[in-house]
Amino acid sequence: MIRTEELLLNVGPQHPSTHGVFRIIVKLDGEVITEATPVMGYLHRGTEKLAENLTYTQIIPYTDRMDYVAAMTNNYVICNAVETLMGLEIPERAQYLRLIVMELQRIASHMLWWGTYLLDIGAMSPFLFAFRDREMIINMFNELCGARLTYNYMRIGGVKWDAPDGWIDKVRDYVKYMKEKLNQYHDLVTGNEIFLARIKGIGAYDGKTAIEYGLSGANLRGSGVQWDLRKNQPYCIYDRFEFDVPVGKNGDCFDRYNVRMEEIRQSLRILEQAVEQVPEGETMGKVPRVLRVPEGEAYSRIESPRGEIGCYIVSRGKDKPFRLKFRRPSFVNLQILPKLLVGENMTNLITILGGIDIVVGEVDC
Amino acid sequence: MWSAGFIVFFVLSLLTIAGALFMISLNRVVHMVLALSLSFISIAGLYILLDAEFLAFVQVLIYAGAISILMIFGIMMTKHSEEETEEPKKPWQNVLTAVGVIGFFGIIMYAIQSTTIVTEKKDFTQIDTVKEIGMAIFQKHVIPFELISLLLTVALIGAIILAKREEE
Amino acid sequence: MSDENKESAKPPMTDEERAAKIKAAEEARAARAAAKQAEAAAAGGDGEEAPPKQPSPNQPKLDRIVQLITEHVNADAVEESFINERDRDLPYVIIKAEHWVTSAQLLRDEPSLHFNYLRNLSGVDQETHIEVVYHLLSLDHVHEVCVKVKTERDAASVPSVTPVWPTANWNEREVFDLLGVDFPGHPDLRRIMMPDDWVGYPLRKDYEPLDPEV
Amino acid sequence: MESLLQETLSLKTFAFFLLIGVTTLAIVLGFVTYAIYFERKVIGWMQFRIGPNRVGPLGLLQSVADVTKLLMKEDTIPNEADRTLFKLAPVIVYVPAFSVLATFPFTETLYLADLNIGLLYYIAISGISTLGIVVGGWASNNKYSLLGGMRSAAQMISYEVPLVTSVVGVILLTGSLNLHDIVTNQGDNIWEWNLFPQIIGFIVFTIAAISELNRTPFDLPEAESELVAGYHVEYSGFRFAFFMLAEYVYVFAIASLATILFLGGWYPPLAMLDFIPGIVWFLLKFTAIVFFLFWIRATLPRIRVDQLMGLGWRVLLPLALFNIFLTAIVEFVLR
Repeated sequence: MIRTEELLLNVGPQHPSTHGVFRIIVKLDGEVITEATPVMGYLHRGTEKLAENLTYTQIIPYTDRMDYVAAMTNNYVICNAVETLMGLEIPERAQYLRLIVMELQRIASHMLWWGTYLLDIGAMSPFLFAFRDREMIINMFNELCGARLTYNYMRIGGVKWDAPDGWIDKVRDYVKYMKEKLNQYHDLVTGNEIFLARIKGIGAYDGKTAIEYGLSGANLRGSGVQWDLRKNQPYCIYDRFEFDVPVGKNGDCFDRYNVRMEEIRQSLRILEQAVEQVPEGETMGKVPRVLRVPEGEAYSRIESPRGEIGCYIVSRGKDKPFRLKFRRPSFVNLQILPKLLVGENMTNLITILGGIDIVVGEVDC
Repeated sequence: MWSAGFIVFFVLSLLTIAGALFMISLNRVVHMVLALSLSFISIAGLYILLDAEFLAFVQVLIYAGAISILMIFGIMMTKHSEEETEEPKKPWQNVLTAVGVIGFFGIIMYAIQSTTIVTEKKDFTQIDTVKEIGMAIFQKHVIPFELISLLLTVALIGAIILAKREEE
Repeated sequence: MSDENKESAKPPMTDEERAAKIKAAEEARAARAAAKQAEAAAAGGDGEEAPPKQPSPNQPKLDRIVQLITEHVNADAVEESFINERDRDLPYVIIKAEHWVTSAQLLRDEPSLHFNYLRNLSGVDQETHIEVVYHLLSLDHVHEVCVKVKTERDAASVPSVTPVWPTANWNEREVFDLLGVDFPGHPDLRRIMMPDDWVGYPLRKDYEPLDPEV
Repeated sequence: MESLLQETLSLKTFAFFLLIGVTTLAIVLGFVTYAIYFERKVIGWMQFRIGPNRVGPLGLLQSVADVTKLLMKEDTIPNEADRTLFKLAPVIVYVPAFSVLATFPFTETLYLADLNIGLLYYIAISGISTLGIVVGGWASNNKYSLLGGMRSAAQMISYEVPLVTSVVGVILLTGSLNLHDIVTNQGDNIWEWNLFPQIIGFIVFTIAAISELNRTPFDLPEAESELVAGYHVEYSGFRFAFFMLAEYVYVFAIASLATILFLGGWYPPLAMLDFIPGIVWFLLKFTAIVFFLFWIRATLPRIRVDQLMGLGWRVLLPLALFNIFLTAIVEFVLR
């Protein structure tokens, strides 16, 4: 009997579509995957260990480098954890600024995902369109805090810089601009036959599996589970705004795609409301010079663009955390990958991996 | 004497024979297939010299193109050891091979000798070979042609069924 | 390769290191003792004083969880339970390692609890012992609980909950990798972040870095 | 030209053949240089970028600089590669690419060889390039390039069939395989071209041709996001340049072929525009097709390999067969 040869293919760590130094060892029969083993740790920097020797304020820049395409939300999660533990009051203006930058960050992150996802699928132009729109957000952040990618903008007790004059208006203009662009992108991509054929029904799982695997963000909502921390366990000031939580039905890549695209629209909606309400005032709360966090522990969790990012702090009353653990959504979401890949085509590997939306800096932490 | 045609014929025959020889003597299967396709292409060249262009390019299309690629495809998809180990030679094998080769040579020689070759030169350039072939296949030999197509269809279906069973 | 390097790099530095190590160990011991006292005080204070002062809104929930576990699993499965007021009144339950898997199944399957979502799993080296901390969430009831399982530092071992919540898989591997906690029952317990031939568990408090300069 | 081929080979005729060959090569190289330049420019504009603009005025020398760089690069051959085949593969790919140009009639009088089975010649010779791609992919001893090579083989075998069957309609209308005859059988007006009577054939031909060219959305053999770069992962320097060159020569060839088969070759779209020389019309149509290829590349995502096979066998082939059937009936009734 003639048998076809099994091929052991090493996808990554240097591969254009693993979005960083991430590696999957796949066993191929022809072009069909029979087994997939993810290997990670190439970007492991030991942030959690480093944090034990850093003061709380010093940790914030390290969080920027975890999920480097959504650094603002990372900033927030560590600040929020410390603030919870200390019971700090945050000034209103700071709350609004935090919310605005987090929502802008969500749009930027989803735009980046959209562009690279289409690049993975083989369409070149959307990538550049997405980067143009993301660039505008980055420029706004640059004006706000002088950095384009690793912002280090939030501080425990507030935000470091107040918005410069006219910045809020820029956000308002951007919301208007982006709303129109979003429709254009739907026209360009969402209805494309090849695109639909590539992602419909690919990498599908049901809501129960998603919960079992602890998925979060669009990966969870795409399979029909209505769960968004901004709605279900509100933090910051999200309970003051009106927005919907988009959910999918089949849990395939197309639903995840739709959820993310719709989330951009909802973020725009939140921003639209927020820019009208921003109060004047302080941007920093009353915080002691040397931050000594009282003994105890706290787990803070927020909805990052990729899902639930959490920060678990164990404090022993020093100015440095005794133990700091980050719950990284990319890391947890990625776990379902080997299960989804078996029996899939080699090409679908890229589609599914891209659909999960990982950032390797966050997977490895 | 030294017309372009003569030189080309000389080169092509050399290539045809060389391809065939390499096909036998090379070690790796992929090399063999390439040598074989060299032979195929050279034969196509010889057809052109004989003014049978249609035949020549069908030869290239089917043998050099499709068949060779199918062979390579099959080789790559299936498992085979990288270095083909030489089997222990059996003493009588050489004798048998020699008998076979000599026998084959004799038959071919006899066939060539006994064929009356038309020596008068026909000018094929004036004849539309494509048309001639078309006429021959679809009018003169239409029934054998249809039978062959039926046979091929059966073979095709058989192959698919075999592949399907393999999968299960 | 890195193994050999480590071996060869260690000996020359022993003298200085030993002194530093002893000093560090002494300090750590002192700190540990202090911490223990503080912990005891805190636990005692919370357990006894807090409820009469101002019963937390989550207290009934905690009581119910503890009651269910003691009834269905084992009378002494729950080591300790309290409300963490600093963290939005999160109920904390400390469960003994040998009863942990059955308790986990109960927590997940009991309809009134239905903690179907393991949102976070982390390990903490408390210097006297190691804790594995599970933050559980019920997506239907929107309530949370934090479960801790303690284990001693040498031969740390906590039964795996991967069969209960598949999401624990990589998280447990991470804890194994960085803190050296064994998870019996885990389908594929390998290092996940560090190289396979790495020696030591980086997140332990007494871990000595390969090169202290870095 | 015709008479020259019949003559005995003297030094003079040999030199003449050589000159023609070199001239054609130079023209083709010029085309490739500026096709790459325009591809980058056009796609750049479509993506709100500027495109190459540094080397030379308006970046016109960008491709020249790129080629110079490729030629000066170190020639790397992987240690475990099959060295002979690794070196041979670019040649196997390039030589057929260049030879297919021989039979194209660019105008009434401008052509290299008037072969009476010109169309078959193109199809047959172009198939050999695939052999080079597969061999190159195999010889690199790299799993990605092997996958790319195998995909390429499967794709070529599957799409050669609809490509050939799609032009049978044209052959039926003309009654000849000669490319010159195919053009002269069309007329001076746009409705006399094969485009409208053979619209199904044209659509199938275009899709199959893009696939044969391995261009987006059928660029699976070199899909950069999954197979990194497919069959030429391990190639660098001038060997890589050969693959690149062959790719663009085929663009040239397919665009010419489509112009000849369906768009009336050198004929103007309206008879009254006759005063403009044929070569201009040919170039215009040719450019339009090349532009179309660039446009497609900037717009569409890549198709998946099983969908590619499905499209080829289940959609294009039946359509092409239907086209033959339809053409035959119409021809029969009209006669």
